[in-house]
Amino acid sequence: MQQLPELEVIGSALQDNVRRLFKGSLAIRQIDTGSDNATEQELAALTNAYYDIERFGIHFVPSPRHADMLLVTGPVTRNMAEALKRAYDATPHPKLVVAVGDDAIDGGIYKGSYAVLDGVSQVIPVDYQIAGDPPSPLVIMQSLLAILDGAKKAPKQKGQS
Amino acid sequence: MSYLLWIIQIMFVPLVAPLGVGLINSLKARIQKRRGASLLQPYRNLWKLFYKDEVISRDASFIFRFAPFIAMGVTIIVGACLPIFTSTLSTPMSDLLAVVYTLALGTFFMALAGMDSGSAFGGSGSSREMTISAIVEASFISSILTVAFLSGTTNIAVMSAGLSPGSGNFLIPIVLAFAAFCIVLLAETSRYPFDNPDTHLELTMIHESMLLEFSGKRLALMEWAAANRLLIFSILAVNLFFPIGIAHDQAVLSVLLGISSTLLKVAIVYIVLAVLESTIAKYRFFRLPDLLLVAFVLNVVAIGLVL
Amino acid sequence: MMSALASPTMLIAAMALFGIGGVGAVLLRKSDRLANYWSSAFALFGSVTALVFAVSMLASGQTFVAQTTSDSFPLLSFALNIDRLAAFFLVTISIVTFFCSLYGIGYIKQYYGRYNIGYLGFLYNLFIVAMLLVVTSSNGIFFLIVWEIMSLASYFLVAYDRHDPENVKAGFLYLVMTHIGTAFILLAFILLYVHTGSFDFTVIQAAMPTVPAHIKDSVFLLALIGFGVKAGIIPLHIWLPAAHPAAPSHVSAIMSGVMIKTGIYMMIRLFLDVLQPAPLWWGIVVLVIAVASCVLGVLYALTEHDIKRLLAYHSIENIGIILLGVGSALVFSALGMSGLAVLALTAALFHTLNHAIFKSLLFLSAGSVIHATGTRNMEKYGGLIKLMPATGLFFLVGSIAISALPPLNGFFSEWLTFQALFQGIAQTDFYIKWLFIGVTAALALTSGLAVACFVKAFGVTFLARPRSQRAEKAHEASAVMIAGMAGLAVLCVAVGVGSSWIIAQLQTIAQGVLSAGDHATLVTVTSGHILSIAEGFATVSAPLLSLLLIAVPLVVWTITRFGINRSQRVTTGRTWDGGTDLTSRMEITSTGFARSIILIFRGLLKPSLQHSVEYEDAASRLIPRSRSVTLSVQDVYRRYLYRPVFIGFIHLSHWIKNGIQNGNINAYILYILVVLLVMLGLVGVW
Amino acid sequence: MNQLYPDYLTQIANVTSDGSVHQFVIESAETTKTLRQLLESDDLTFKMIDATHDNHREFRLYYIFTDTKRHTVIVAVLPLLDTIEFATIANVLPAAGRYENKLCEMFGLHVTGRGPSQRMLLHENWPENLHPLRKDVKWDTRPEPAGGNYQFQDVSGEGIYEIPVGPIHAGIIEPGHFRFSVAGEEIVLLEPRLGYAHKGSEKLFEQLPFARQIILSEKIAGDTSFSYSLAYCQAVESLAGVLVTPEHGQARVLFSELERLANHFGDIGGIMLDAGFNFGGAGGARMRETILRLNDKLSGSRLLRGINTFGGVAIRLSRAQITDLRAELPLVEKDFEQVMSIAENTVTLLNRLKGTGVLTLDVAARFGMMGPVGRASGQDVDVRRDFPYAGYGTLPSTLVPVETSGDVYARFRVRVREVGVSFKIIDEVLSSMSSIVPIPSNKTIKLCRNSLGIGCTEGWRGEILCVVHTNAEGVVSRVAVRDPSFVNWQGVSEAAFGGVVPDFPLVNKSFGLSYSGNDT
Repeated sequence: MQQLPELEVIGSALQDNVRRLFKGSLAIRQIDTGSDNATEQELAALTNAYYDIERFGIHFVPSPRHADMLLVTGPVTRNMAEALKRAYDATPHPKLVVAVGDDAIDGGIYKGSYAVLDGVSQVIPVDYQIAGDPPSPLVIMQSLLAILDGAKKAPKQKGQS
Repeated sequence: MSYLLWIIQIMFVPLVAPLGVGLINSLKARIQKRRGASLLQPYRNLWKLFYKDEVISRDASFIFRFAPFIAMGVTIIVGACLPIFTSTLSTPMSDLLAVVYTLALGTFFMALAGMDSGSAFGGSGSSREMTISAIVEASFISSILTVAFLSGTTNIAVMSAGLSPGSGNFLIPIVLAFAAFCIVLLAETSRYPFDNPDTHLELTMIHESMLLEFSGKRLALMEWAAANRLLIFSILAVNLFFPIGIAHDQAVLSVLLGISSTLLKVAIVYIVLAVLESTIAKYRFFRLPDLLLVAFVLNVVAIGLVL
Repeated sequence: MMSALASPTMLIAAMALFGIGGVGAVLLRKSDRLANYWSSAFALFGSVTALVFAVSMLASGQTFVAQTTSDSFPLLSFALNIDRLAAFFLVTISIVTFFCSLYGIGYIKQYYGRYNIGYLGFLYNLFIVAMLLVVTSSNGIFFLIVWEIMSLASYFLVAYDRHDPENVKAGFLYLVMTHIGTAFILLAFILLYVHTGSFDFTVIQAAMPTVPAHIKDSVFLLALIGFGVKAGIIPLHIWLPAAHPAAPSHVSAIMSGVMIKTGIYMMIRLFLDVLQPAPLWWGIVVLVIAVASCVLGVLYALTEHDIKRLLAYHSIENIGIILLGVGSALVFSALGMSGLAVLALTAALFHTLNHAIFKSLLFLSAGSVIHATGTRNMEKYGGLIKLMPATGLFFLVGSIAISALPPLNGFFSEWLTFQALFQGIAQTDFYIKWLFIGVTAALALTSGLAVACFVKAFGVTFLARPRSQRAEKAHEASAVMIAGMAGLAVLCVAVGVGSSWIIAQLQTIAQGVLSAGDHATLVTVTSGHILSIAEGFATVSAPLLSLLLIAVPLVVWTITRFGINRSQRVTTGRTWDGGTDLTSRMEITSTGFARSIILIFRGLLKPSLQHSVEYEDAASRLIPRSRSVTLSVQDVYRRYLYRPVFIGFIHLSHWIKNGIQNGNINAYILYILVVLLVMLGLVGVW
Repeated sequence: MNQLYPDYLTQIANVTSDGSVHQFVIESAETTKTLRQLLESDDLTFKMIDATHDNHREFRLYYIFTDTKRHTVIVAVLPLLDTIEFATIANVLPAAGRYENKLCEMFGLHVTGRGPSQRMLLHENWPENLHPLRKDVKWDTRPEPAGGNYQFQDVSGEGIYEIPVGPIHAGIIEPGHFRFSVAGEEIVLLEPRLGYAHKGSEKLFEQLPFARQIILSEKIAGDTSFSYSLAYCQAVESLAGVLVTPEHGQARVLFSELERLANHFGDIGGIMLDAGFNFGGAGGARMRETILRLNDKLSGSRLLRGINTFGGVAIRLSRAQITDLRAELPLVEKDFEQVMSIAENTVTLLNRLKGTGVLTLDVAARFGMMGPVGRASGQDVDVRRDFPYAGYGTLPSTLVPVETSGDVYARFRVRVREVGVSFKIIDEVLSSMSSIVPIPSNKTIKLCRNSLGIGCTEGWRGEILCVVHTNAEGVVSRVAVRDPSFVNWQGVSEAAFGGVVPDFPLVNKSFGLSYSGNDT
C-alpha cells in the first residue's frame, strides 16, 4: 500500500495528542446537518486503508452518548437544527465540537439562504473549525492535529464552575 | 500460594479480556490491509470512558442504572469459576448450571436495560438478543454436558481433571460437542455470523443497540463485560474440550505452563474469530435458528456417543 | 408444645376459622367493608393456623388419620390422612392463601358497590377449605365431594366479575372442562372400587397386588386425564388461560399457585403411592405430557399480551416442569432406582413449592398493575416502575424466580430437576437414556424461552414510557397489597438462599411417599450448605451464590463510583432518538418482542399476518387512507381437537334428538351426569 | 412545417423549436388529454415537471419529455393565468405525482383531482403559506419557526410498533428519516421522510452570479459534482449556443467515468460492508480512495470540482498525465477483479444479497426508476446511450448492463458490470486523447431570452436533469435540478416492504440514493 510519508508524521503527532488529552482514545460522532455529502465521503475515507485513522486511537462511534467529539458538517439546515441541538445535549462532557467544511463554518455558499441557519455555531457552541470544501482527509487530519495541539488541557467541562 | 492463585484466577478474565478484543480488532485490520489500532486500544477506550460524564435518559429506571454493575459482576463471578489455568481451584460456584444461569442473569438485566430507555433500537436489540439466547441455551448446557459425563462431574473447574488424557475413544463426541459449543460461543458473545460487533448500522445491531443509550462509566462496564464474556466463552471452549497444558497441581511450573497454554489457545480462538469475521458475511436473522439447530443436533449425537 | 400444635384440633380450628370467615361474610354482606375485613381476617387466621399445624406435623414427623363412617351412606366416609406429603401441600396452600388473603383486603375494595362482597368472602373461604380437604382426604367419595366443592367455588369466583361477558364465558368453559375431568376421576375411583371393594386409599393400596394390570392402566389413564384437566396439562389446558385471568387477581394467584397443584398432588398420591408398583410406560407417558406442557406452555405465553393469560400459560409450563420430576420419579421407580426416584420427586415437590410462591407473587403484582391501569392488555402498559416502584420490584423478583435465574428459589428447583434428568441420562440404559436426553433439552429450551418471556413481560409492563393515558395515571398499590406481595417476594429470596435445607426436608417427604429408606439418599448437604448430588457429580452452594451475586455487583459499583473519577457528573436527558421525537408508539410491543421467536417456532404456533389497506382513491391506489395489520396465532387445540369433538357431539345430539343443544348450563351438567351413568353401567358389565 | 416534427406533434399547433428543444403551449382544460396523447407515443419518455413564477405575470408549468429516437426534448408549457390550480396527471402517469407535490409546496400551487400530500422539503417549522420559489419571497427570508405537525402513516393493529431512524443515523450517512412500522422484525410499512438537507439551492441559483452558479451546481450532491456541473453547463451551453470541441467532450467523458468508478467502488464496497463482509467493504473503500487520488493528480480536486466550464473543461491535461493514468488504471482494474472474484465466491455474501429487497419491474416502470436501480429491475435506460452528450455518441447498447431480478444482488451486479464498462470507455477515450488545453473562462457569454435550456447527464446514480430558464433580459431566472434519487426514493419503500428490519440497511445501500440531491 502506497503511504504518504507526511501522513505518518501527522498521525504520530496526532496520536500523542490523543494520548495527552483523551487518554489515548478519541471517539468521534459525525453529524450531517445538511451537507452535500462530499465532506461525509472524505470523513468516511479516514477509516480506509490509506489513512486508517483507527491506528492513532481515533474511531467513529454510532451514538453521541459514546462521543468525545462531534464533527458537524453542512450549513445546518432549518430542518436539522433541532436534531443537532439534541445530539449536542445527548453527548456527555467533556466534549469538543468541530465544524467541518466551509458550509459548516458560516453557511458557505448557502449563507443567507432561507433554508439554512448559517453554520453550526448559530445552533450549538463550536470549539474549532476545519475549512475546505470539502477538506481532504489529509487536511482533516492536519487540522485535527492543529486543534489538539492548541488544546492545552483536556477539554473543560462546560457549565461547570 | 493458594491465595496468589486465587488472585490470578479472579483477575485473569477482567484484566486479559480487553487485550483479546484488541487482538481481534488488530487482526481484522491487518486482513483489511490496514494497520489498525494498537492491541492496548480497548484499555484506553475503557479508561477514557471512566473519565467521562454520563447522560442518562430521563425515561430510564433503576434497572438501566444498575444493569452495568450486574453485567460486569456476573462476568467477574463466572470468570473466577473457570478452569483458567488449573483444575485445582474448585468452588461450588463452578457448577455447570450455576455458570449458565448466572450468565443468563447478566443477559436478563442487559436486555431489560436495553428496553428501559424506551428507544426503539434498544427494544429491538433486546428482542433479538433474547430470541437468540433463548434458543441457544439448550445447546450451551448440552455441549458442556458431554464433557461432564465423560469426566463424571458438572463442576467445570475440575472437569478437566476427570478427563483421562489419552482417551481417544472420546475424541469424536468431544469434537462434536466442541463444534456445537463454537456455535454457542458465537451466538452468546454476539459475534459473526450472529451479530456484527463493528457495525454502525443501528437497524442490524443486536448487542450494540442495547448499548446505544449508555455513556461514561456504565458504557465502559458494559463493553468490558462484553469483552469478559468473550474471554469466558473462549476459555470454556479451549479448556473444557482440549485441556492440554492445564495444571493439575499448584506447582509454580505447572501453573505457568497452564497460564501460557491457555493464553496461546485463547489467542488461536481469537485469530480464528478475526479471520471468520473478515471472510464471511453476517447471516440473515431468520437463518440463525438453522445454525442453532445444527448445534443442537451435534450435541445430541455427542451425548449419545458418550454413554 | 410441638405435639399440641400438630394435633388435629389445629386443623379443625383452621377449618372453623375459614367457616366463620365465610358465613360471617354472608351475614355481613350489607356492608362491603365489614364483609371484606371479616372474611379476609378469618382467612388470614385460618391460613396461619393451617400453616402452623402443617409445619408442626412435618417437624414432628407425625401422621394423622381420622375416619368416620355413617350407616346411611356406607361408601361415604369422612376420611382424612395427613402424612408428610399432605402436610407439605397444606404448607404450600396455606402460605399462598395467607399472603393472598392479606393482599385481598386491599384488592377487593375495587369491587365495593359493584358486586356482593359477602358472597365473594363466602366463596373464597369455602374454596380454601375445600383445597385443604382435597389434599388431606383419603376416601374417594369424600375426595370427590370436596373436589367438586373446590371446583364449584372456584367456578363462581372465576365468573364473579360477571359484568364482563368474557369472564362468564371463561367460567363456563372452566365448568365444562372441570366436570369432564371429574367424570374421568369418578370413573377411575369406580374402577378401583369394583376391583378392591373400597374407596379408601389405604384399603385400595393394600389390595393393589390383586388388581389386574389392565385395570391399573385404565385407572392411570383416567386419573391422568381427570387430574390433568385440573393441573392444566396440554392439551387439556384450554380452560386455564381463560379462567385464571377472569378471576379476581388474588383468586387467580391461588388458582394458579396452588389449586392446579391439587391435580399434581393427586397424581403423586395415586401414581407414586396408591397404585404402586407402576409399569415403566406410565412414567414415559407423564414425561411426554410434561415436555409438551412445558415447551408449548412457554411458547403460548410468549404469544400473549394479556398479562394474566401470559402468567396462566406459564403455569402450564411450570406444571410441565413439575411433571418432569414426577414422570422421572415414575420411570426411576419402575426401574427400581429408588434413590433417583426420590431425587426426581424431591425436585418436583420443590418446584411445586417454588412455583406456588413466585406464581402467586406474579399474579398479585399483575393484579396491582391491572388495578392501577384498568386493563390486562400489556400493550397499554409501560413505564410503570416509576409510578408503582414496589409492585415493579416484586414483579421483578417474581420474574427472576420464574425464569430460574440465581439466586432465587426458581433456580434451585430447576437445578434439582436438571440433576434428576442428568442422572437419568447417566444411569439408565440405551432407550431410556435417549428419552432423558430429549427431556433435558426440552427443559433447557423451556427455561431459555421463559427468560425471554419475562424480559418481555417485565420490560413491556414496567420499563420505558407509558403507552397509554391509563398507564400514565397508574398509582402504587395500597399498603396491605404491598405487604402481601412483599411477603411472597421475601419468600422467593429466603427459599432460594435456604434451598439446601428445604431440599433436605423435601427429600424426607419424597422418601416417605416412595417408601424408600435413607440409604437412597442422593442429595447430600455438606458443610457450608453445599448441595451435592450423586457424590459430587454436581454441587452448588445457595448461600455462596446469593452472597456473590449481591456482593460482587456492589463491589463493582463501589469501585467505579468511588474508586475512579469521583468527580463524574451524571445528568439526565432525552433518550437519544436520532433527532426525532419518541412517542409511545415507538417502544417495542409485547407482540413485537416475541414475534421472532414465534416465527422461529412457526411450525408449532402457526402465526399469521394480514394486511388491509384502504386507499383515498380506489382506482389509482396512490395514497392510502388507512392501513392495518392483524397478527395472530392459531389455536390448534380448538381447531383440531375440541372443535371436531364438539361438532361430533352436535351431530350426535341432532341425531338423538333435535334441539338437545339448548345452551342451558343445567342441561349440559345433566348431559354429563347421563354420560357418567352410562359409563357406570359399562363398568358394572366390565 | 409539420413534416419536421414527429407524428405526435402534428396535432399540436404553435410548436416553436430551438435547437433540439420543441416547445408548445397547452390549454389548462386540455392538459390531461394532450399529455395522454403524447404518452401514447413509444418514442417519448416523461422526464419531469418544472414550473416558473413571474413576479408580475403568472405561473407556468413545463411538462418535459424526451424523444430518444430523435434525441429531442419536447416541452409542453401550461400557463396558469389568474389561478394557482392545475389538474393532476398522476392518475395517468404515477411518476408525475412527486413533481406535482414539490411544485405545490415550493410555488404554492394547488393540484386538483387527487388527495392531499404531505410536505417533502419544507418541514413543520416552515409556515404553511410561504412558498420559497415564488418571486415575491425573498431568498433570505427567515420566518419564525411554525408549529406544524407531520403525520406519518399510522398502521393500526395490535402489537404493531414504529421504529424511527434518523435524521441522525449511527453511521456516517446523510440526514434522512425512516419510519418503520413493524410486526416484530417484519416491515409492514416504511415511510421515508426527507428534506433534512434542503438548503434552498434552486432559489439560490436565481441569486448567485453566473460564475458561482457552477460551484453551486457541484454542491447539489457533492459525490456527483462533475455530472451535476456538466448537466448545468450543458443547459447553459444550449441556451448560449456554445459548442464543445470533441477533445473537451472526451475529457468530460473521462471525468464522468472516473466519478462513476469512484462511487461505484464505494457503493459496491458499501453493499458488501452492510452485509457484514468486511474484506469486500475494505476493498471498496480502498479502490474508491485510489480513484480519488488519481482525480486529485489529474485535476487538483478529489471530487472533480472546478473542472467544468461553459464550453469544455477548465483544466490542463498533459500527455504525461494521460500516460500515467493509462498505466495506473489497469492496476485498479486488476485489484477490482481480484476483490470481486473473492466476493462472488463467498456464499454467505451472495446469500445475503440474493432475493433481498426485490423491486419489481412493474413498480420500477410505474415510477420510471433510473440508473443502476432501474436497470437492476429490467429498465433498459441509460442517458449515455439514449440521449448522448459530451463524447458518448458511440456507446453501443451492449454496454448498458441490465438485470431482471430486481433484488440487492441485481443492483450489486449492475454496478459491478458498469465498472467494467467504465474501464472500457476510459480506455477508449484515453487511447485517442493526446492532451487537453483548458477553456478560458468566458465572462461574456450571452443566453437566449425567455428560453429554457436542458442539460441531461447519466450520473452514477442515474439521470441528472438540469433545466435553466432565462427571462426577457437573457438572465437566468430559474434553475431546476432533478436528482435521480428524487425518483428512485419511491422504490425504497416498495423494496423494503415485507422484508425484515436487519436487512433494510442493505436494501437502502443497494439503492445508494442521495439525500442532498433529493432535497435540493
